[in-house]
Amino acid sequence: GCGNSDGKGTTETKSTETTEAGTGKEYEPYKISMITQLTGDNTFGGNEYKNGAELAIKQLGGEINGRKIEMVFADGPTQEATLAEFERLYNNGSRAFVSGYGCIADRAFASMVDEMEATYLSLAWDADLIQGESDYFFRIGANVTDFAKGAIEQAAKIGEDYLKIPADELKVAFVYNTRLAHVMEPMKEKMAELGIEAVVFEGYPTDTKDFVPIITKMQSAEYDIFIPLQGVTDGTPFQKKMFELNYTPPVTFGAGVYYDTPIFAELGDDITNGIMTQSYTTPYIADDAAAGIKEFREEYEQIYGHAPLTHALQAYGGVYIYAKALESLDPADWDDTKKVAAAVKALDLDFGELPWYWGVKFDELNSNTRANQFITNQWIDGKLECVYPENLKTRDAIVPWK
Amino acid sequence: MMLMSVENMNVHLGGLHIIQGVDFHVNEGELVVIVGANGAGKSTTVRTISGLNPCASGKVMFEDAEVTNMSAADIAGKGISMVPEGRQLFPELTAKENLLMGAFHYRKNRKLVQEQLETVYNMFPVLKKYEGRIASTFSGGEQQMITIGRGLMSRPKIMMIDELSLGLAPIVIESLFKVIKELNATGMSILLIEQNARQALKIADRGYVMENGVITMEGTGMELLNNEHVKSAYLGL
Amino acid sequence: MLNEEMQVIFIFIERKRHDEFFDIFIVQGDYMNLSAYINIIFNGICIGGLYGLTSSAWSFQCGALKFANFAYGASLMATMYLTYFGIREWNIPAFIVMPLILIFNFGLGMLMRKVLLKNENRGTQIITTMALNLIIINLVTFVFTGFPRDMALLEKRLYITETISIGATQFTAFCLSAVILIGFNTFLKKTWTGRAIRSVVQNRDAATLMGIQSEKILDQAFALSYLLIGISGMLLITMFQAEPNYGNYIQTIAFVVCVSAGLGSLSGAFGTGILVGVISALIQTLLGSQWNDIVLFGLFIVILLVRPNGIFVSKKNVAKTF
Amino acid sequence: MKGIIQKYFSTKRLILLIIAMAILIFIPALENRRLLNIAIIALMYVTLGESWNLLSGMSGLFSINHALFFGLGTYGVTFGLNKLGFSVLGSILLGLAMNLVAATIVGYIGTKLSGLYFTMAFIGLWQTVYTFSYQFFSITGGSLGLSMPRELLLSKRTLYFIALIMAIASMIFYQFIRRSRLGTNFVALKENPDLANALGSNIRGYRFLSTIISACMASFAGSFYAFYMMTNNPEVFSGIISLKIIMVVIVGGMGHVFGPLLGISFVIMDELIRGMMPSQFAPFSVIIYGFALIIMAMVKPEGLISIFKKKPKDNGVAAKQSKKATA
Amino acid sequence: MFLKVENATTRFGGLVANDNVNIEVSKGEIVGLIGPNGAGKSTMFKSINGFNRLSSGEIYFKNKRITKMETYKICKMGITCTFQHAQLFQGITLEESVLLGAYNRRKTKKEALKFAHQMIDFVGLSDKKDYRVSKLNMFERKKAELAAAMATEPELLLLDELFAGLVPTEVDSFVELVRKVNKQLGISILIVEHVLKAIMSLSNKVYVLEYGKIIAHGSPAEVTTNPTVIKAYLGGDYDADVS
Ligand SMILES: Nc1ncnc2c1ncn2[C@@H]1O[C@H](COP(=O)(O)OP(=O)(O)OP(=O)(O)O)[C@@H](O)[C@H]1O
Ligand SMILES: Nc1ncnc2c1ncn2[C@@H]1O[C@H](COP(=O)(O)OP(=O)(O)OP(=O)(O)O)[C@@H](O)[C@H]1O
Ligand SMILES: CC(C)C[C@H](N)C(=O)O
Ligand SMILES: [Mg+2]
Ligand SMILES: [Mg+2]
Repeated sequence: GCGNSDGKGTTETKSTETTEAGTGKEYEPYKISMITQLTGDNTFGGNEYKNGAELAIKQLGGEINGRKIEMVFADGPTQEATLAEFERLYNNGSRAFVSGYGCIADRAFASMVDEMEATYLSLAWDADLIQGESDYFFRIGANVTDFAKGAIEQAAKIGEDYLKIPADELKVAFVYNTRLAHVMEPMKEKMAELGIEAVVFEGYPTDTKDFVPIITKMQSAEYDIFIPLQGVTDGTPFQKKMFELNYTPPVTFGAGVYYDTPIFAELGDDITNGIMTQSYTTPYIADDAAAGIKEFREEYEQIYGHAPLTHALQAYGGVYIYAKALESLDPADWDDTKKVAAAVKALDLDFGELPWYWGVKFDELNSNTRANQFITNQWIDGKLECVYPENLKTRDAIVPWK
Repeated sequence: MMLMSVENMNVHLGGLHIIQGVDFHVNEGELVVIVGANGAGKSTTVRTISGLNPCASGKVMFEDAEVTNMSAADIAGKGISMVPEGRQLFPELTAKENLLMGAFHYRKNRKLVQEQLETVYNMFPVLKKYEGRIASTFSGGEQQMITIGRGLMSRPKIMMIDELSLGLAPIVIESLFKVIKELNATGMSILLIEQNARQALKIADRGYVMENGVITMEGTGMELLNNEHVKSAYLGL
Repeated sequence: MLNEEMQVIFIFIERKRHDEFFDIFIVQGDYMNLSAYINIIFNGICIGGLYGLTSSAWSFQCGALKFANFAYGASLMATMYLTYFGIREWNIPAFIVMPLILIFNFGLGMLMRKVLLKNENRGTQIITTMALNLIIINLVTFVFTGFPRDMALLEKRLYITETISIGATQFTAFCLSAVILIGFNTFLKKTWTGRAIRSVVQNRDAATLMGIQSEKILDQAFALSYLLIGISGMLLITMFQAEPNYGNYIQTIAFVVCVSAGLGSLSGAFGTGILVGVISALIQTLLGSQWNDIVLFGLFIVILLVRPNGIFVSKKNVAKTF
Repeated sequence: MKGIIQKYFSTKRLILLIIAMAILIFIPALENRRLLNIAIIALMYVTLGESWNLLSGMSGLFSINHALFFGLGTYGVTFGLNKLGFSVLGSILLGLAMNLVAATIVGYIGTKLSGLYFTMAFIGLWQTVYTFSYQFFSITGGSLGLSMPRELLLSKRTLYFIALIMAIASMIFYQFIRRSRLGTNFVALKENPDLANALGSNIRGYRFLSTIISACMASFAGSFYAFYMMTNNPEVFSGIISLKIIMVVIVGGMGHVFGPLLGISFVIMDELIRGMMPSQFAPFSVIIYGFALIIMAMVKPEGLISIFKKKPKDNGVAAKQSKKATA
Repeated sequence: MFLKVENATTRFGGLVANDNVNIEVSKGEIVGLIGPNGAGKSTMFKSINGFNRLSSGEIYFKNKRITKMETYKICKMGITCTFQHAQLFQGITLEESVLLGAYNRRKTKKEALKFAHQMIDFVGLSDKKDYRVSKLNMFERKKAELAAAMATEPELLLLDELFAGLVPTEVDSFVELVRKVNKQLGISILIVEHVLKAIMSLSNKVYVLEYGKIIAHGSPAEVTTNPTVIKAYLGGDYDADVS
């Protein structure tokens, strides 16, 4: 009872109209909560998540099976704040949560939600995220190890298919932002496994602003594929600097995170053309490959003024999974978290059934087994075209460019 | 002719009524001395006149105009110069820069600045010798010299010096008193606050005795020197 | 019980030693030729000049005005966003935007000084500027969204020989920072106004007794430092991407540069900036970029311990005050 | 016992303390997880605040990256439990040991430098450790950090009582230090190190000691945080935490035991405002917080503690005395 | 030998602040050190106290070499100084300031506090022991400083211009106090002063420094009649002040 005291005029977007007639009983709107970084270091990623989730609710028409659903957002600039907001929303009656950007407190929630009986759909991709069986905690997105190994496999494949170099003779230049060391580590393992040699292997701190030494090193070395693993704030200056120094690597194969973002596209065709990148789930795949992907892309751009990042799609996907689970339940049962969790657990959706292309099928530890299909894109004339896998493809890859 | 006068001045600091209705004046071309024990309020008085402390009530007149509670910079601009007590110099400026700051209000007149600098250097040759060194490295007495030199640089109509002889060698004090007398002879009015009451009163035209924030006695230098109370309380005879 | 745990540590270290602990130490870049090195050094010098530029205003504020402004980075970042939005999004011609931003900055500095920074108390200053830092960052986030912005101006490179080149914008920044820092140094040391500023900062009472309008001169000096922030910010956006937290990094760099130069030594800051640029370029080439921060900041600590008064400050001028 | 209390706390302060404690102990009774959660965080900041207060408020060594010690305490626990398989106690001690190493370096710097230079050297060390925590994935888990074993999840109530005990202990410890030989030396260090040195106080030693004690206090808070958060990443070193630590003390009143206790009102306020803001105006919660801080700094520059301080009692006496002395 | 300064030389860049200075102080003595401004008196004090490093020369105290020792260790050995510019700890009470000194020799708070109170009594400030130093006037501050220095239980006390800024009557009472310190507590004193009245009535022996060099030493009467000293330091008009 006491939890309502500060629920007024807050995060919840209160709807004053009564539920439409004809749907039978009147229910409280069902709340799905997301705590994401709306202030602080990663505001832009946080907003992307927020936009994606908002759009999902909008497209669902704000109701499922006749009961209203609404998104509740809260600001979680830090771990501590995220946890505090989680407790607040929980106190206000929220029992369904989706990760926010950066998934900063998901590991904490992984150990907490069972006791609290709140469903949590996590987009975190940490290898050791899940530490045991759980009824309420689900990893719906990809696993970083799969992603990283997949990327190296892709690189090797490009080497073999287009450059005609077998994997164990392939030489790469590997440059990464040390903040992404968790992606780099499995990649490094995979490279060792395939016998790929890293001629240049450079990690740099996120704050680095001067890339000339690294680029000069790359210029001086001989390699076949350049694999950058960068974030937005360092990728842009890096690419600009390469362009200024008049240097183009033979083949660039980025691994997610930055090279598939619209921000990168702003650099212009001269820079982006021909660059390939592996992404987890991305809005830029063939329109018919996943239901609703086209609508998502178009509506997003229309509402928010810029092309969606893959982050928006992830949050969007998370909400859709709730939607699917709720659809299979009677609205009266929604307030029973056990039932909602069971419904999530029981989901069995194939690839392509959801807008984000990935399917849903949880293993015994609640990890999504159908989130391991990655996509390779290539920038062609200012557009991100999907070149792999076959079924999602929008174009053939052009390697080497020109 | 009265150059500066203080009428019924009251000052409160930190909740204390420190100056309790002080009246005194300095005539044009006069050398006036204020003596008094520690904590009597002498420094507070001159700080208030020069605008560093707020004056709660009363009046400070200078050249027939009221300067009570004007900003310190404006008061300085009118030709009232104050040499504060206890080495209030600019610790990280060089000795020369410290002296030059005294000439700030007539900085445009380079020649005059240079001349005045030479005068001060003649008075304190040590300063010329070490002019490029930063002030905080100077010895205690040398710092006092810088402070006084800076005051002299400003060519004021009236100069108020707080604790002129603090930390100076006897020989320097002696020559300094001479200089003061000479300056006075050129027409500059001087208000001197001095612990070394004997020497100060000797050269003074008039003197005041201050006790607990009020003026308790007034007279010519000689009168005060020969006063029994002054003798026993301040001269230590 | 602890004994066992100690053993575990040793085993852990032992294991690490074999796989990855030590392979980081391989000297890198052994395949590079001379002109590559020259290029890197030139670049280091230019970047160093840039460090000088970014720290110029801070150097002035902290060194001369004795005021640790923790909203410094945020102010710089705000200028960058304003420039971007003025030119890119609102399509105002650059020659109008730039003076406007300078005026805005000047006014902001004046306002800050008049409203916020009256109090001399150190703790109060820290709180107010840190709070202002939060406010600016979040205002920018709210008004401009947190989306990183980039003018994407590609800089021209000036080719000295076929293989050796310098970035034109970088070079401009380099020259500008030289002019600003050395100019400011001369201004402070040689002119009456400069001396007045320094004297007010060192002893407010004594300065007013000299007839200096201390409040006014501090207002102006502070506003002037904000003008510098304006100039630096506008130049930075042509090279770097702006995001709300960009300022934090700049602030750290400014700390490092100014402190190892010796607080108050503005031309020293220029020299130190260059030194930082070159050293960091060399660390990146010889040890690898991941060692950059660790070695650079480690070195910074060592410099502080060995020459606490700054690299370019002679011992003679430093007094122990009693 | 009563004697000890009376020795260290005057009656009025004691009453204030008891009231504050009563409120804090009352919170769990509300059965409100959210308030409990806020209380835990606030109490943790009391401990951290006292730690910073000891270093900066008492000894005058100004650090603006106190999260360094806090973070090391956290990493000690997660690293010990997660990678080395230590026991809980062992890993807390590991955190302490890591902090001792860091404090030794910082303390050594402190013996040589003071003022702004100390602050800067601290920044240098902090930046090094911060970068390290991101970079050396195999040890620190990179930006993802390390998880705590799930079995160690404690209930909010337990956490709350631990935090409460820690906060009270740190306050008593602070006051104990302040009243002891150490405290006198620490304060002298801040007020006038040269004079202290001349009076036989080993200023280098005391600077060192102050850093170490402060680091240990922060280390415990850090270790606690690991159990509270159940996970740990380089964010524990972030500037936001350092900022909050400083704010808590300065807002409350620097160099005073009750400073941090009063200062957490701003932490609590921060949590409450954030909760109240509609999400599209999220940045405004921070902006309001910022303005509150500025207003507070301008109105009460000495900190909230100045509300409780009576006018210095020696003031009126001084006037009379000085009159008597000269009359 | 109690205190012995042998050929002490201190240079600041090109400036020689102390040039081969030799000073000796025996136990129980009060020795004066005078000289023009900038002669190097304070520098000498700082060297004895370990604040400055001597460029060359040696300093012995109770036959132990203390030349490169740290200040606090020198204090532990029994030398304490007061500074030229009276400055105690601003933020703490008089009692605690003196207490800090008392901790030099006394380990427990109880003992130290007791001794501190004794010292505060000794200088006659017991009714002001709870005051902050900033509330005291100049005379009281000087007394407080003396109390703090004495609380360290020194065998040798260095007083740098402790009498500056006092009215002659105050000087007299302070002289008595210092004499009491010397006689009752048996503390030897080395004193730098421009207030000649004080130094003449107190000291057994006076050294005169000029430009860093000792130009004369002897009993006060000898020194004040020495023409070199008169020329360099006292000036012609001097005699009036000693009475
Ligand atoms: N800012 C202040 N707040 C509170 N009390 C003050 C302040 N300034 C001075 N006082 C008190 O006012 C009294 C007078 O001080 P003042 O410095 O004017 O005396 P003085 O006659 O100049 O003495 P001295 O010979 O020591 O220079 C002293 O008791 C002093 O403690
Ligand atoms: N840190 C320093 N750097 C350079 N010169 C210095 C330094 N400290 C002192 N000096 C110079 O050394 C000389 C001796 O100074 P010292 O302070 O010992 O003089 P003093 O005899 O105490 O004089 P006073 O009676 O005026 O206090 C002076 O000329 C002074 O300027
Ligand atoms: C959480 C981060 C490590 C990765 C995140 N998905 C990003 O795009 O930056
Ligand atoms: Mg006075
Ligand atoms: Mg001296």
